Amino acid sequence: MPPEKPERFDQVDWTEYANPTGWQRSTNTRYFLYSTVPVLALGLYDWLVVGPREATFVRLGADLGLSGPFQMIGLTHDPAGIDYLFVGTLLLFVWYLLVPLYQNPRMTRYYWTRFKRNRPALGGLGWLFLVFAGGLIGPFVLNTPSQDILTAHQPPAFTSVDEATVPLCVGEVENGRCYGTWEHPLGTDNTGRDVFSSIIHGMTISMQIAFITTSVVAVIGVSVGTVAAVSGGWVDEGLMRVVDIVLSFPTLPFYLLILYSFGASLSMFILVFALFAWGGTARYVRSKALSVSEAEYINESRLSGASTSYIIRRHVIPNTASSIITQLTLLIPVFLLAEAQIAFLGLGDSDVPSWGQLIAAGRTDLAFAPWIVLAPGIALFLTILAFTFVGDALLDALDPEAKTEADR
Amino acid sequence: MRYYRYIGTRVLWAFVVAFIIVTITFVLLSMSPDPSIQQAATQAALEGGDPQEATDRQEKLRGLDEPLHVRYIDYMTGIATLEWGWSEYRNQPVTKALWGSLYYTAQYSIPWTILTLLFGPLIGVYSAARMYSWKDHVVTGIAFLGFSIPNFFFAIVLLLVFGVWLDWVPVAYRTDVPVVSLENAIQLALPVFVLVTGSIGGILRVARNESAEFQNADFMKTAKAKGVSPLRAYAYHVMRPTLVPLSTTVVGQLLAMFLGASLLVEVVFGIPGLGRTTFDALVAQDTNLVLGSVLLFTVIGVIGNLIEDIVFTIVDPRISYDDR
Amino acid sequence: MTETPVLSVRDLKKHYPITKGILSRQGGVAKAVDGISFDIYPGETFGLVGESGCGKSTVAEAIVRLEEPTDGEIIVNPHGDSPENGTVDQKATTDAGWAAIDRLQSLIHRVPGIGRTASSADEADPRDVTQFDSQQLKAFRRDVQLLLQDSSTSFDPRMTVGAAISERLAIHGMAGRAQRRTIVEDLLERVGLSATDYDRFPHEFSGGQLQRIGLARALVLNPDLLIADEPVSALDVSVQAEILALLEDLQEEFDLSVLFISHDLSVVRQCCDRVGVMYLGQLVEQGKTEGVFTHPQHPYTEALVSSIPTPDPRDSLEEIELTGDVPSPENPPRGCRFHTRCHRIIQPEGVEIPQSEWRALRTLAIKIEQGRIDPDAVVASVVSMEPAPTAPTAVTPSQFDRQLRSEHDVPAPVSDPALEAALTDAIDALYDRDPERARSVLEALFRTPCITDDPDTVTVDDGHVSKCHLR
Amino acid sequence: MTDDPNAPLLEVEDLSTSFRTDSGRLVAVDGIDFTVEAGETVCLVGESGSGKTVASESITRLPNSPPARIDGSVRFRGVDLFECSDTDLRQYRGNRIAHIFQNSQLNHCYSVGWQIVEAIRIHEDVSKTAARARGIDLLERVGIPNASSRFDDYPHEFSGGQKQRIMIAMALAGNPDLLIADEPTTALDLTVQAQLVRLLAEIQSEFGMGILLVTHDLGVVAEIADRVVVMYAGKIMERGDVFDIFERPAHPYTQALLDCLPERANASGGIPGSLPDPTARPEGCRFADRCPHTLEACRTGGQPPELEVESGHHASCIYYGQGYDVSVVCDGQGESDDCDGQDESDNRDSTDVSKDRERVSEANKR
Repeated sequence: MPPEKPERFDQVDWTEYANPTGWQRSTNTRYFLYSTVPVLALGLYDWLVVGPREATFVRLGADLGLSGPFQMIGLTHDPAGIDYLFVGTLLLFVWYLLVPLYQNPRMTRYYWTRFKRNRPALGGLGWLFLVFAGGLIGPFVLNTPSQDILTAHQPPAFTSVDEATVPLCVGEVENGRCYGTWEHPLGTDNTGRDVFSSIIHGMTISMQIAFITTSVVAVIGVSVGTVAAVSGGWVDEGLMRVVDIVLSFPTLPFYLLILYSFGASLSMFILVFALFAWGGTARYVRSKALSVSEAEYINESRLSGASTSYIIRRHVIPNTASSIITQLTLLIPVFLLAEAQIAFLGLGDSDVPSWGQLIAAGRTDLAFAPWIVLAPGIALFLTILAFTFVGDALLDALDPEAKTEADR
Repeated sequence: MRYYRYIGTRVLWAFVVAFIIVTITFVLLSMSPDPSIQQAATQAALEGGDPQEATDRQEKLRGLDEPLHVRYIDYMTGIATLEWGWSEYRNQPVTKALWGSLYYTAQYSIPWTILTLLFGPLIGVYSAARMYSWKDHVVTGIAFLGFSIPNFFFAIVLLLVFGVWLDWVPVAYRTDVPVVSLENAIQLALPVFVLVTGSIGGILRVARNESAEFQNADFMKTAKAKGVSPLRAYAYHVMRPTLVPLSTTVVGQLLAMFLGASLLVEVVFGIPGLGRTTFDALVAQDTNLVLGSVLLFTVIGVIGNLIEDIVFTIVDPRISYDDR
Repeated sequence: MTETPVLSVRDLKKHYPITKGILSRQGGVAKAVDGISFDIYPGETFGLVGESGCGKSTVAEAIVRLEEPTDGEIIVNPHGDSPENGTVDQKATTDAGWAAIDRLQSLIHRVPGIGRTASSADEADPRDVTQFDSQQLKAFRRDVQLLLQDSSTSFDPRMTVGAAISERLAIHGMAGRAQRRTIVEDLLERVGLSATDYDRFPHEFSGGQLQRIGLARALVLNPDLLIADEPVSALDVSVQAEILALLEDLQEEFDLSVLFISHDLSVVRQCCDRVGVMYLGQLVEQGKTEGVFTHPQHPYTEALVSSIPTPDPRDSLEEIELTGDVPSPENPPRGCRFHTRCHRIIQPEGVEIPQSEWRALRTLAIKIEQGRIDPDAVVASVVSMEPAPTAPTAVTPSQFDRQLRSEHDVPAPVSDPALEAALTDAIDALYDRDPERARSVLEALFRTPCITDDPDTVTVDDGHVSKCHLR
Repeated sequence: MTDDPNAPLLEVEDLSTSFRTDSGRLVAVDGIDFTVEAGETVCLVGESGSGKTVASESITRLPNSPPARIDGSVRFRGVDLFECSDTDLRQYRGNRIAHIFQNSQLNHCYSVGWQIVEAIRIHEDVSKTAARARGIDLLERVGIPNASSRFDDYPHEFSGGQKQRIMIAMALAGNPDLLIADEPTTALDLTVQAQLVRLLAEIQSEFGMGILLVTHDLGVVAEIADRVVVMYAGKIMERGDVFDIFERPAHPYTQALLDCLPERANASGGIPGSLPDPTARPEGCRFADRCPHTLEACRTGGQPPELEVESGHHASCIYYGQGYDVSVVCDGQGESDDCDGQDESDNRDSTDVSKDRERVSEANKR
């Protein structure tokens, strides 16, 4: 370093600057890595130390000598593998989406004003925020709904059913009709589980599916797509042929085959669907990356001496990101729907209280207790609708081509 | 000439894809425990026999004692020669069972596909022409609703309303009515409606977005300056280029719908088609039939993608056959 | 000129392989740039002109090795012989830059060159860009900068312009964020913008402003040579003038050499000291701007210069019309590359017919030789001309002959009886669907140096060279 | 909608076109008048953002409405096109008034033959074969080699210059009385440009049509124009015949524009400043902010009326009105007969805007 820094470009003596070879990881990547360490550590601890029937946090509390405080704040949970994955993808989401948005307030504001114009999407975003918050906080606040055959088929608040359909009416009974109560705002199902808290727990499942599958699809799709676009030649050809196969894969029937052979579980569902859903994303990312890498600013950057990996990270991926995000947003409903379908067929993981599971459970009682089907059905419908609306608005708000259209 | 060679390559490639997917199913099956063997073992144990012996017998019966590559070759030749085994659950050859169910699936799939392909692009282009008017909002709103409402849920609700409460349609599907008859049309109305609402939204949306781009394209100005009427301009100059991007998504969307939603819809409406057969086979643990239907879905998927490729080459004159 | 050139391009070639079919068989090469040589001296502006597709942009890309040159040498001499008006610290800078390259050159044999054989590296000039390894290339790319035509696409839409400029400094190792910002803000002001523009995004600027920013970005590493590829083509004439004036000022201030690539001859004439004219990957003429424009030596230059529209309504355009299309660089014509369109093409010995007739005849002959005439299409157009429906088989040879000649403006008969006989013969052969015979008949007849021999580059006067048989 | 063959070919009066945008109303064309006669070439000159393209397209109401709003009147052989129904207007488009655009805007999905046949068959009830034969004729006329075999090729198989020729062929399909060519040669090579300009001139002498050429390329203007209309920021700055404009430019904007040309002796370094914001145009003369001769009076009121400089040569600049020293804006324009309209304008007894307007439109009709 020179003692006094030149302040004009023609005074710079370039020999004094060491020729940097490697590029430092960006700050966000560093923070992301730091923040995954505790999650990984806890996961390892869970895997190696905690017994199969022990709740992780109870054991952790005991090991750390903090059982008291842990109990006090209600930290007695036993996260499963999928929960660790979920937290990991959430961190990905925070460090690579939320923080960059915060760091670029001008751009964020610009996109936000464009996004805001789409009212339904704004509503959709609100609903998604509710689902997200509910899914994240709900399980810590509400207990897993317990079965009680006596309180089965309770009607939702403000409605009533014939007393005969209810084994034991929790609320008031007037004129032979059982009225709903706030104890079960959305009523109960045929085993007496509270529909409202089932839906809240279903939110967790939905969010897990949404975040994990999308992250896996994003990681595989973006890597394959950019590698194919950047390498070209036979690498490109080969990868695109793989994509062809992935795209031709009949995922749902194939999942049924797997399920038939290995049994059902939510992780298996996420795995199979994520592994066979990235084809479209990869193809899309490739075409976007190709068109971006034809842009002159890529050449400009290369000419200034930037390495290929630098260009990919700083120019190609940021410029394809908006299209990728849009595409992924529109992919999420597909996963949610698939899970619900499988659960509805009774082929899902019966331990997982998903919305599809609830719809399936209520189907036989549809004629006299429609809320069991309607409540989760509408929740599912709204969520898918919200994702679709948001995706559509993002398409308009983030697409640079649409931008020129609007500015014209 | 180059065109036919291109098509030839694509057909060949479709076979390769099918081959690879079938191989994957084989790997999967050979990795997993066969339910029928376990069943035999349990049966033997319950009946006081030797479970091990029963397992071996069952394995021999199914040819599982052979070395892996022999089994693989047998498997592949069996599939290639359409000898897909015997369905224990249906008590008939798998191919025959599938063929029989395909008959029912086709009855609602064909009208559904035709309706979707006909109305999706039309409404999409119409909606783009009236962009941001209330008509457009209504159309896109309905498209979004149809697209977002889970099909099986929608089917249940519709069946409840029209079947149970209003009693306009039969609740149980009847296989004894003639294909071309009012009864059949009535009982297929709901499934077709559910599927069309589900699939038309996506196609409509692509058609709307793409044609919105084309209706402001430069060549539309040329067409207008030539004195082309708006109707003709939309029918020829907007519709045609819209078909290019549309052709790349339509097949995918219909296939996804076919593989997923039709299964659900068949289960809900009780149509003894492919989806229902697959489901029943799964429940009845009929390996051959499950495998057979997965294979059939694979074949349909591969053919669908092939059609997509070919349609794309037909609609886009700019495609270079050397590039792909 | 006795100075050392900043850049010497020697016999530069860039051939693109053309692949065909799914197995990517190589089906020939497109000779985008086929052996061109020129020098650029310190402080001068060298113009490279030509029609689109002549390979002029490929030259730029090959020089900075955005495209790997197929053959040839590109010798750089970053410090050149700095003229006296160079500032002291600038001289220090460039000297130091050169020292860095010297140091790096000692590494050249340790780091194997990319895509280059070691044997050729042994004899090669150490300053040859085509032999540089990645380290040298990076240093070289500091000294040579490219300014592109369309600034609206040459900026990352998601980066502020300040970040886009200071990115260059960071890539070359300047880590201090504040220092980078100071330098860039100073530079923005010097190209006529304000320091506060640092935080604005490209879409907030007009085309002319963006071209200024592009200039700032190209200058930020203090290069010796600026390659400007159509820098003002996308701009309005008033903005064009502004940018050119700015470029001139900056060139003087920082002693820049400029390689100015453009298809706009009036701009080139205005701002270049010397100019090279490209046609189909070759330099057909080169010399001082005034010399080339006032006394063009090559027929192609002549045609180009005559096509410049003059903003004087009394001076009506009497340009030389170039017939035919630019041939494909994949299969350039034998002999002189321009002979397929040349209006001064030399007639064969013993033939003397009007030049326009000769030209039309040649154009038709070339098409027949290249098999580009489809007899069936000619028959079809005869049929479509007939008032009554006619069967294609009913078309007579004379109808065929007439149609073919009228489509190509060839008179009937041609003034020279020998040529007329040969042409009739060839057309008859075509009518009989015997293109081989047609070709051989014509080939035997047209023997002129333009078609058979590649012309040498001839010096006309001081530094003015032309590649034509006529000189 | 019967034409009056004695009426002027095209009369544009007080044409305004504005667009609804997010940042307010964008007035692209702000009340302009001009005429085009049969057989003459009028050039509408201006830089990007001057509104010249929008003005040319508004003649046949091409901009979509909304967002565009087009006011004023356009009379074609005496018929007011803006009073026509859409159906009637379509009888004019392509048939009587043809357009050519920049970058040959052909539909990539159809063969060029299909598009030419469409253009023919929209206005004429002819068989497909007949239309095809005529299409091939037209392609040959505009210089497409092997027209018959290339008739069924797609636009992407042609070069830029050839596509523009095809556009011209398509424009000729209806044998139009007026050809509106919007930057037909921009973005093409000089040699191709020259060929196209020549082709346009040839066609004009052959078909005797009026041409309205919209361009920013003054070289092309000098080549082909009979009369020139200079636009800046939606307003007309100056009009006159081509010699007036190039030899005795009256308006400071025209002078500055010509000085930007590298070929001119006193070439300048561009025009300082930038176009006024199209959504909020300033008071007074549009060019006041960039004009070297701006007075206080230039910044008040609207755009000055078009004042006569000499017969048939008008400039929208207050210096040509009474009480201003016209030599200020005429200095240094080289030729001695500069501003010879000076006396005339000084002698005028009226600064009445409406009279001036009348005079302008009279001059135009002539």
